[in-house]
Amino acid sequence: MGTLETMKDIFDNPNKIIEEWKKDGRKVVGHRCMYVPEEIIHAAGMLPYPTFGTPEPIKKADSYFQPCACEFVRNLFDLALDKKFGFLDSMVLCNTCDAVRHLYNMWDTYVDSVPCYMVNNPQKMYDESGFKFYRMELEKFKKLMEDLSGNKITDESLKKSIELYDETRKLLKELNDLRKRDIPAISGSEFLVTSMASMLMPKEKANPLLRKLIDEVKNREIKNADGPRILLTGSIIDNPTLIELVEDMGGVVAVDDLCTSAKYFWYTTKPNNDPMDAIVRFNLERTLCACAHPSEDRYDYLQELIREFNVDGIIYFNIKYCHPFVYESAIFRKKLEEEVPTLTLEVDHSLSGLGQLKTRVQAFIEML
Amino acid sequence: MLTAGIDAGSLSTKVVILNQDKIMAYEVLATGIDIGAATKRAMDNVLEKAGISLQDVESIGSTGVGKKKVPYKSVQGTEVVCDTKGALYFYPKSNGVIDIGGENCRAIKFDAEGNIVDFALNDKCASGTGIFLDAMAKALRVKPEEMGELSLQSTEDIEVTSMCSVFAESEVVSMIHRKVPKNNILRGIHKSIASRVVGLANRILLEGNVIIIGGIAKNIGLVTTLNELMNSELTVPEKPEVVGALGAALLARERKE
Amino acid sequence: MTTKVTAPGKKSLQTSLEIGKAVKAYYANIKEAKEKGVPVIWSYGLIPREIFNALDAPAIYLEHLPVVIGTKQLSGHYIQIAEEEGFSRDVCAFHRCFLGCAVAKEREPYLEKFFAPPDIIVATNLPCMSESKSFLYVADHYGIPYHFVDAPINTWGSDIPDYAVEYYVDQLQGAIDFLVEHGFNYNRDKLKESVCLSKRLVELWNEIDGYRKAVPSPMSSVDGFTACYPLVSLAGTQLGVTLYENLLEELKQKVANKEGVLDNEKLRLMWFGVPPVYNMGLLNYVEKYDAVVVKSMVEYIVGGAYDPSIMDPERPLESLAYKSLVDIINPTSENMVDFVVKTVKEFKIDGLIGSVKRSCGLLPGYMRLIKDAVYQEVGIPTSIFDLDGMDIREYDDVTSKANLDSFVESLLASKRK
Amino acid sequence: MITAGVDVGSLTGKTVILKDNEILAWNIIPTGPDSSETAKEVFDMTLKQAGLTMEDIEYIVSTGYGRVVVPFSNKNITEITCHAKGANWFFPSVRLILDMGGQDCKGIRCDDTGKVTNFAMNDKCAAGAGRSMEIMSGLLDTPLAEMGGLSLDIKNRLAPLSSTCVVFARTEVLGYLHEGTHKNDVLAGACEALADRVYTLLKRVGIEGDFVISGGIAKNIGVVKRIEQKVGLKANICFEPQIVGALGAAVFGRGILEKKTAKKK
Repeated sequence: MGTLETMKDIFDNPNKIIEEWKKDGRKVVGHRCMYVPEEIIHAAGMLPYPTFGTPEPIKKADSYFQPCACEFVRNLFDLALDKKFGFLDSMVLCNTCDAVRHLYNMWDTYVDSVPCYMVNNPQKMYDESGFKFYRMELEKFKKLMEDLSGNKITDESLKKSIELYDETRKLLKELNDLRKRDIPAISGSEFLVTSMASMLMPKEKANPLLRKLIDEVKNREIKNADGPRILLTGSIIDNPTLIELVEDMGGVVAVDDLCTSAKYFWYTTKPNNDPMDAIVRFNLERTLCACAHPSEDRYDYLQELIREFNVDGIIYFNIKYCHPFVYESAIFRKKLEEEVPTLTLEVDHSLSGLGQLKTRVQAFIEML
Repeated sequence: MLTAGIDAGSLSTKVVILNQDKIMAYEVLATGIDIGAATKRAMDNVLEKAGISLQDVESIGSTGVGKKKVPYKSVQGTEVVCDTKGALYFYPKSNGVIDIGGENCRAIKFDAEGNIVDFALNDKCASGTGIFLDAMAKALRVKPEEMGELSLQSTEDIEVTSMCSVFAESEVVSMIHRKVPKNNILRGIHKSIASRVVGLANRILLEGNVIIIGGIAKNIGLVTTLNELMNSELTVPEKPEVVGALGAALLARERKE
Repeated sequence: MTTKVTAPGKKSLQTSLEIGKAVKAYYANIKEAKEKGVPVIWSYGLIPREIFNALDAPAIYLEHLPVVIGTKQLSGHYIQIAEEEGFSRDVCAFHRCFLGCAVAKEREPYLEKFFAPPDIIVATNLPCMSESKSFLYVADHYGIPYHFVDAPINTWGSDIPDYAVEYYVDQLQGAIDFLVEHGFNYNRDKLKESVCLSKRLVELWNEIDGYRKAVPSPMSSVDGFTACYPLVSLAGTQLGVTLYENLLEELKQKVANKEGVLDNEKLRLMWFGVPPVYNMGLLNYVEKYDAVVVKSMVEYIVGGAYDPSIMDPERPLESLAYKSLVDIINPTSENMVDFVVKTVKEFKIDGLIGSVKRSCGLLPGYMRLIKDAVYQEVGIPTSIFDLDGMDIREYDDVTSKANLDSFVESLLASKRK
Repeated sequence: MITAGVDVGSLTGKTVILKDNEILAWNIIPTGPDSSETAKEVFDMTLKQAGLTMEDIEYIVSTGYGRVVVPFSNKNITEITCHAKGANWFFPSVRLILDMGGQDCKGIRCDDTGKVTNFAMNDKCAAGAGRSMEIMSGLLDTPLAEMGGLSLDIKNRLAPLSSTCVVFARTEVLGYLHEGTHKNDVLAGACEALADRVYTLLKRVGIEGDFVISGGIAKNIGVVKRIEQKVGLKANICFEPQIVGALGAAVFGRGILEKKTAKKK
């Protein structure tokens, strides 16, 4: 079975990873959003598990959240209520958007099977006082992970974890760079599945698989790559269906600035003999999250992606009621449209109403 | 002691004549544009059916969105209070009632003595259950009454996920274009409405013995789907659409005594 | 867009008129300052007003200007302008209204009296993350400087760690330095005096609340919605204190001779969520059932829901920082739920009305938590329903009144038993 | 050179047959439950009308909601691109097009060749724009064709309807009717709400240059007048606005054929 198929298999049933990891009593810690440092969880000998959603309609969560909260967060809460995250020994959130902040309140009150903790992070980047504040929060978080796992986190084990995770980021970026060419080596949907599988897997297993995959696809060329090159951005997409939709309509998804792809591996940790300080600067010396400031940073970063992957059109997939990206797409629209046509679309996380979406995407691609 | 109960709904008007504790006669007809005229027609028909005249009726109760436009002097009560009285009349030991009407649906929870403890109305996005069903019947070229049975003969479970009935309509239209079998689409429609109703019931933690009333309660497909999704025991009274009007009659009698 | 059926709220207090005059005067001063060339600041969130007082900086607050627009039923028009700029209906109606008014080519004469274009924007992510973003668009539109104050959310409950207070103090100091760079001069004594006056203001506000707990309630929430204005714009000023002293006197009088909003008050209701600013008459609507909306949580959310003893004029910035962190509106603190339960008990509330503004990312998230807490601890029900308090285009009079009728009748029915 | 365009919308099926840049024949029929059946039916009708058989047609382009289900088409193109090309065929100076189908309403900008340069479609809440007129027609039992005229004859005061949500507008209409508001005033409110929704969309795309309205809504004088007033531009409407999409598809067919023959030379 080729590596791409292995990745797809892991993406489709992550429970295999969990069973294998928990076989000898090791713990799993769920986390949501980028300011929860996986390296600290890993250094304590536990598996950091990124909680992704499932494209199912909402069942119980609408009676707790009003239906005007972002559907991705409601879907996570639905899964938590159904005990689908029962295997987690702890769930860790952080301070990003209003919906995640409320998820902390709701989880704390209504989900008793898995305890919930929140890492408080500043939303202002490049700010010395912010580094100090975040450092204190991470020290507390480190202690909590030590108590949960019963293992001590030493500078050594933390440095090793940082190296391991940076290796995964480098490999993912290398794989992603293979899409810069006129005919990309890997399609958008294949890449998303690979990126998410690598995020789910223990990194010890992911890195060799990624090296093998890079060799396999190095001089591969995907079919029908003559369409316009598209940059996908917007709310979190944790299912390849939307990307496949763009590709079916003739678009080449050259790069995606999503929480489940480029945002995860675009930067690596700068060398620093104090590992905790390295983690603080890794998270706070860049603006990737749409909730954070200064947002001009995100604009320059998008320009960089447009140039490097010579993008012809940008599509914003905004989940309904996802405030950060609904604002960003409105604010950036005028500036972006001077160089690259931009299409902003409203999507449901449960992927309903694809008929409407197909017409809009196909018209956009016909226009480019 | 003869009392009458009028439920002037936005889509259908229902009138009931109550003799002591027995329903003598009832009438259900479309409201149309003029509520006053529809109520008068319904009252005349029901009086004729019961073989009595207006003077014999000692007190009249009215409820529904058009209760202020009823052309008779009547005791006015909200749908929530009248649905409760009507449901408890049939089933004194029930824990709550769900009213699925033409325009919107309501879930009401009451305690052991029958006091209203909590209630929830559907939010704006999920309104128009009845109109949505009629529109789908037209689009699928199926008689509204048969929709229920047909939805039970579905071969596959498909999802109509959107809450908003306009968007659910466009989802169904695209399914029709994709030649999805009619029964499966109907199954999807009924599951979509049922999950909205269950969402409402969950909002007030409604469980136990629940009475399903309202015009749409006669749809066997919907009630079966509700049974699947809700872990409580559902009962449908034999004339579900007049329970609200019955409640209004009981209210009028109570105020008279 | 002709207006829908709406009615202004019936105010019964003399001080409400005085506060109305103070509002007009406040905006007139800002327009005067603008003519004199003093830069006007647009700001929001719980950035402490005392800082702007210490810098003599004229400031317009997002949480108040849209209310002025809304009460004149103009919010639909300006929100549509924001939507034409590309802002979808999912984001906060307050921000869209504020933004539409900012980028509109011309405004109604009535509104011009309140409107002064911004020269500097000072935004924050307290209480909601998104409003720091809508201000970016306004700053870009006017080409003016934009400063962001990062307020940490309260994940610690009541014992706030020192490093969090220090961080927020740094942020507030950053805002002061930023404004000093832009031509304002900072006077630390004024800050101390302002903090002192704020402490007095909230002490008076708590005393006023004390009298509002009397049965029958001397003051309805329609007056309350006007009465909480000084907490918004006049915090830390002598005028604010004087207005509240008058309000306190008036209430003492009313309670002394048992003068209630209603003679035979049967039900005491509380409103959670934004009431319809364009139709405050809806709050008086329930009075036909002898029910009074005695308090609405919005009166606390805009400020003043903290123990005034934490305000220490000698350490002004630290007190202001601490106050913002323990504030009930800080998103992840369970203070909000506990505070609502305490208020319901003290005001002897019979029923809680929860209005959901679908475009709000913050308040609807509390609804279920409050509903369960209030029912378990006080045994009273909460009725939650759709009502956009700002966007008049979404207002449906029939359904809103049907909701209120059903809720009040069910309360009266169980009260009779 | 003979080409054809088949536009299968959610409400109506349309066909246009083009011979050397002249319209040879066209037809409109209501869409039945099976859209590929509808496509076949309307296509055969038009063939018979033009006295042609399937083989005479050298290239067929399908468009509209059911474009992928048309079995006999050589290529499918979205209605947005086809409406731009079709509008350009009727009015070469057009730069701004409004097309209101059953499910969506679209604001399209194009250049002088009819190529789309920018477009915006209604967001989810204002969906079913065209469909809302059908719902209003049912509620007020007024035929679609008469609604526009009646909406301009206001009796006392326009009854404002929500421009944000079709379901909500439906509840409001029932409320107004039961309060005895005159039918024309409610119709005026419905047309005003639709014009509001369209105006917001056109503003997002940018209002400049000659303006064309295509699709069924162009026949509703009440909506057209109100849009013209808000947009401040005269709306050019061709003799049959519902076939603009199908015509555009046929014109695309011609273009593809010309390119093919040019390549062969």
